[in-house]
Amino acid sequence: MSFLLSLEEAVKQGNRNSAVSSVEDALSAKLPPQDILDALVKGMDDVGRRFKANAIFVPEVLIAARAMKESMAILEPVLVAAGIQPEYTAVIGTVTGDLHDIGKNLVGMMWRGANFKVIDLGTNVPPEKFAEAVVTHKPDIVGLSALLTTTMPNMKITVEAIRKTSDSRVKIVLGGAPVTQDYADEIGADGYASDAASAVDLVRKLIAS
Amino acid sequence: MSFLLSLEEAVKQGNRNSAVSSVEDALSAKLPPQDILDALVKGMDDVGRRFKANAIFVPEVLIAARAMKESMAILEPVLVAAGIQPEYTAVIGTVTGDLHDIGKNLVGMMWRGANFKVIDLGTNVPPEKFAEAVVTHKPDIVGLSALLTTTMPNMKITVEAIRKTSDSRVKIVLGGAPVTQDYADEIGADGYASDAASAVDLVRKLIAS
Amino acid sequence: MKHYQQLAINNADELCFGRAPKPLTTRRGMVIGGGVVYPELNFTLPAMVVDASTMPLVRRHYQEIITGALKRAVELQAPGVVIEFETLPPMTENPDWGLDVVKILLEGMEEAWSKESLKSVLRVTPNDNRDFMRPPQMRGGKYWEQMLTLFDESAAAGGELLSIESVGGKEIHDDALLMCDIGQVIFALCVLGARDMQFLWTHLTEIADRHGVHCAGDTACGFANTAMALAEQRMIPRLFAAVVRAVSAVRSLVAYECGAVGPGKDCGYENPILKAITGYPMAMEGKTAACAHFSPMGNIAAATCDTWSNESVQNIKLLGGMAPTCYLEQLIYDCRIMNRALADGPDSSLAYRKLLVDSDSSLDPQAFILAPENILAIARAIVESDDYYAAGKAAAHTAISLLRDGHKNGQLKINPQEIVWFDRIKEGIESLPDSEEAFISQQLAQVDRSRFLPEEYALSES
Amino acid sequence: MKHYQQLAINNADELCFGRAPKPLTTRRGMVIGGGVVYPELNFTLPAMVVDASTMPLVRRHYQEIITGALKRAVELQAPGVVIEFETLPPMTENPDWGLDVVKILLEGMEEAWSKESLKSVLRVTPNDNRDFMRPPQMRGGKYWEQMLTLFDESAAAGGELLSIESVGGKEIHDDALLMCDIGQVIFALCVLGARDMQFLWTHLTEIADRHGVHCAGDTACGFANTAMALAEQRMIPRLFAAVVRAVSAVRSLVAYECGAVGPGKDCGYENPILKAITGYPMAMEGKTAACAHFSPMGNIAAATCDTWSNESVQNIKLLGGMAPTCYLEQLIYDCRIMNRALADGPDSSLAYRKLLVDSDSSLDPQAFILAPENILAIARAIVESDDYYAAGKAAAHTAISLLRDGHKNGQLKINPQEIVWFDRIKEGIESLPDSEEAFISQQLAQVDRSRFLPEEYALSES
Ligand SMILES: [Zn+2]
Ligand SMILES: [Zn+2]
Ligand SMILES: [Zn+2]
Repeated sequence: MSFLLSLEEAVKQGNRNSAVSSVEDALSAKLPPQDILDALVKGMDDVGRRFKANAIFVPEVLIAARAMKESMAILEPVLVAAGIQPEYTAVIGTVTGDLHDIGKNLVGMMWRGANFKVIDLGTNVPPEKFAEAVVTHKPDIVGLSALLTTTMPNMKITVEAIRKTSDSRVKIVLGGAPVTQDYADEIGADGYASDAASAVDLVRKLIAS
Repeated sequence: MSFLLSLEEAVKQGNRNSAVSSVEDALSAKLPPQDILDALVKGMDDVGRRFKANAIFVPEVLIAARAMKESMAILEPVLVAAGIQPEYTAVIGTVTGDLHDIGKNLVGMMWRGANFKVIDLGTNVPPEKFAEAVVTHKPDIVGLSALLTTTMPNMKITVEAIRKTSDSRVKIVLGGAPVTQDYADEIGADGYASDAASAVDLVRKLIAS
Repeated sequence: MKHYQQLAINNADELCFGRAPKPLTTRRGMVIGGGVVYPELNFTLPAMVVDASTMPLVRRHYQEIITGALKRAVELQAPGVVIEFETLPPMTENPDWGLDVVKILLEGMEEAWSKESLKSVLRVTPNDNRDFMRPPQMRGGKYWEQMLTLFDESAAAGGELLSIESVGGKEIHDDALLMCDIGQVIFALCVLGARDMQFLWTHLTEIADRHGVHCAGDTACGFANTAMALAEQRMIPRLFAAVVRAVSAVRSLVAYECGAVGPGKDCGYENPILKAITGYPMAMEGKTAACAHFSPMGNIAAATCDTWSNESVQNIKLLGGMAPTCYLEQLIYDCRIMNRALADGPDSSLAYRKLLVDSDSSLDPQAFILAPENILAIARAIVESDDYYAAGKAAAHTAISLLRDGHKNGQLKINPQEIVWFDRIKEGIESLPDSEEAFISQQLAQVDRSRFLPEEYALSES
Repeated sequence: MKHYQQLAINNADELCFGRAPKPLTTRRGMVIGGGVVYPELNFTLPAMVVDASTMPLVRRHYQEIITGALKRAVELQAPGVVIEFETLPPMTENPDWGLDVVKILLEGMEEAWSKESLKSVLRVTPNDNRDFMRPPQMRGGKYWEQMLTLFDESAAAGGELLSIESVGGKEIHDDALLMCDIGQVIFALCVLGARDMQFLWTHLTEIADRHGVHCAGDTACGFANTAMALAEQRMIPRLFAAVVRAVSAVRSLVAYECGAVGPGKDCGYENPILKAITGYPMAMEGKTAACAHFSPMGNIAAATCDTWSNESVQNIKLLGGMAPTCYLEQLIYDCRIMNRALADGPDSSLAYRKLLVDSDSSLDPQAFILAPENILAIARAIVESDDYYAAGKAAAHTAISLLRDGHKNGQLKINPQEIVWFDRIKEGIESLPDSEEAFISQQLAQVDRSRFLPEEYALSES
């Protein structure tokens, strides 16, 4: 098996030791860093697909994600040197007044698995902080989460704050129990995902459009 | 028993023959037309109160209303000659696209019982027709009814059409299954009644304010 | 046309949920009335206008409804699901729009079937727009044509169960209710309503036969459910609403005489009477239709159901999920209990039926007449009558007698202000003429003639 | 502090809805657990911001909710109603706002009592804001002070049942769930959670005693219900969620050890275990809480309930009426069936309980462990343990063993992709240290220490 195939396999299995050593082998063999990255992403893609098909659960995805993360720690300097950037940058957070964490974390996990650079602002994040992060990180995507009917209105304020920054390119997507596609349309967000598994496809579709 | 007391009693009992002859007696006795009217309204008020307290049902109210109506047929020319007007004029109708009748009819019944002049535009009434009626009849109140979630939005359009007429004094009130106080506030209506029995109080409160 | 002269179910113990003497098998193998109660999901749009410009959004809503609901049905391992699509007025007026939605629903159902083996069947219920004309034109004109087109195209597309809440006679019935005039109620239901049903359901049977689908049934929704709603708001006596319910069975029965085979439509609380007469399975709704209307028959309505429905709920988000999905979950759990009892055998089913019946029957007249023995008594009065008018009178008379006896012997509680209505209603019934002919002339002389066109009901002046 | 060493209910036939060995009598004479199941209504605001400027609108909503719901309860002749007010975060942060709403609700309840003789009782559930600080400050600071103020003032105003969904340990538990790490789950629930419960409920008991009201109970909502929600979305195995549920009973039990007397809070699906141990009545929720969350335990949750709740629904309009009123109607009908069965005697109650249990128990692990025999087995494992850690381990071990046996002998269906988790979970449990001391050191070395402050749980470094 080639280094790249075994790397892909190691990520699928969530075997971090094997993943790390495969990356090291591939780097020693002077394989192009983009190819090594592609193998990692391919492995995670497969994990994501099995997760979406309900064949595996979150812990299995997290284990694979950890293998990917440790591999990336070695690979990243090489990618940077080669001028290769993550596909997309995303900022994510739960809006002000709301402490709910898990939905946001799951989306972050899915995005990282798709090799997005994810900046997690945490929970109870005021609109200004989202706007600042947009200015600082120039993300392609901002993900907003809310679980309460009484904090959902803060999504509107946050969208307004983000739209006021100079970055008009950024796509804003929403998620959380009280949120609907109608609400996303109403407040001028770009998209809505009803579950973490569909959050990657949503973003890819939005950016392509 | 005085003519006026027996008139009041006849209305309470829904006895139209007795009501009519009491009005005739009172007129022959040259009692002031306002006093005769007050006796009628007092009788109907009592009926309305018993209805609100669930002591009697709609058919009993309708029978009393019929006694009042026949009495008014005799009294009205005298009132007109004396320059006495009905307390309020109301226009009522079900909005366009909606055929539901009963709720509107019950409100009309309650308002007539309170001696409002009621112009019933029927069901499936377009916004223009409401606006026209406001111009023509100069009502104090317009009542809009809708029973479907898909016709409720026509209340908004109707309110806008009415507000565009020169008559800024008119109070618009809403009723119907999908309607709420929040919705009334949102579209700039003046009030909302959750049932026919409270529609009289609502209007009196609105006009007083 | 069939005329029922005896009951399909004579023994109260055989009038139970989940089992009908003449079950209906769907294309995907659901056997309705064959020992399993199926959930029947109904839904509508949230507050929005339906027109050409909003149709993309309308489609998205129905797409979301069917996908979300069936996904949950799979999770909960439902044995099958009936989906009812009741159109909104513009969707019957523009049959293409209605058909669009029919196809979206059928696609969602096909996907759940092919991927997850979830059985389902679509009931299509075009909304009856004929009274958009005042007075209504019942036998021709654009509203009639559009409605038949939608029935025809829906059946061709795969809509397997055809239903409607037809409105013939409603133009008279609304006022009859507010006046509690039992004569006009019988005129609206058993003269106008029954004649319109004959005309309408003969046409629907033809359409169903042409496409190999089923006429399911009609409901007195605009009549007896309006009475129920008025009674819940204490506008009219509950006693009167109960009597209207009994009379309404005469009208709804006509669909089966013309060829319908069930399941009768959910909001027909008169359906148990029709099940006893025809032996066909029936949809019912009760507590889990509180999203659509309050009801005094929340449990007892389930006692004889073959599908169990939520009547209608907007596609809006509750905290748990979209409302149609939430309600499907509730229906599935209600059905699980009945299906468990059915699987345990007749003793268990009857014991559970008894709980359902006893929990409601003493608290409200409308519930009381749905106790199995009372259903049979009313059904019997109907089949033993010679014409619809006589049947209506007999149903009304039987109902008020059952209620009076029930009250006398302490089985039925009545609000004190209702007591006077025992006599009023009874006298109202007893003062009606003997023959249908005399009755029709009497009513034609009394009712507001500006409201309806006798010729639209094949009524000639006498 | 009491420590339960034996069960209040030893015989599965005595673990049934409507009857608890130690019923609770309210000021207006409702006897919870005394032979009648009461509906328990919950509600929340529609989408809106809560701040000083919107408080008039907030008040109007609660006013509308209580008036509309109790009016319907009178119509339906409910034997009594429990009203639960769960505050939203700003209402605990501004205790005056929370208290405003408490008073509005109490006034509505008083009016229904004085005018219509409708019995009701208020459960006040301040929301636990202590984790607005990260890491959470559990034993002091403004969030703690505000919360105690609201409890105190609500009790003084007439809030008779005090509850909370406390969050001690949740800062560790969320990640433990996503990793399906049973060790961290037990650490969060039985070490952090249990210690926080002791501290918190000692204070609440003091408040309740001062005002002559009752500590009702806590729930593992943020823990085991999060697990349930994740399992429903197929994020984590249902088997794991079932084991978390069993462990969560150890934490929720602490409230009763500190003086709570029930009814345990609705969303605690671990409550049947606590009823078996303590003998106190319990609130439960199931299918009729689909408005708030989906659940695989829609019917079986009712099998042992003493009040029956809808968990939460926004004050929005459904077609039938405002959603809280619709849900109260549904709850009342659910309760009517149980109360009918109770009135018919133990055979009837047990027959209905069997239907509720059998309709769900084979379809999901979380439902399976709620079968009365399984409840007793888990409860027994808990009371036979020496400390919370041992109890958590024993509960987990008993649960996974019951599930494995159930699956082996065909009583429990499991999705194929879950099968590997039998071994994973079992091995996870068996690899844990014997003593609590060893366990705590192990966990303190493993968990993300930036997330919590050991001193807030009176945990010293070892
Ligand atoms: Zn209907
Ligand atoms: Zn319906
Ligand atoms: Zn909860």
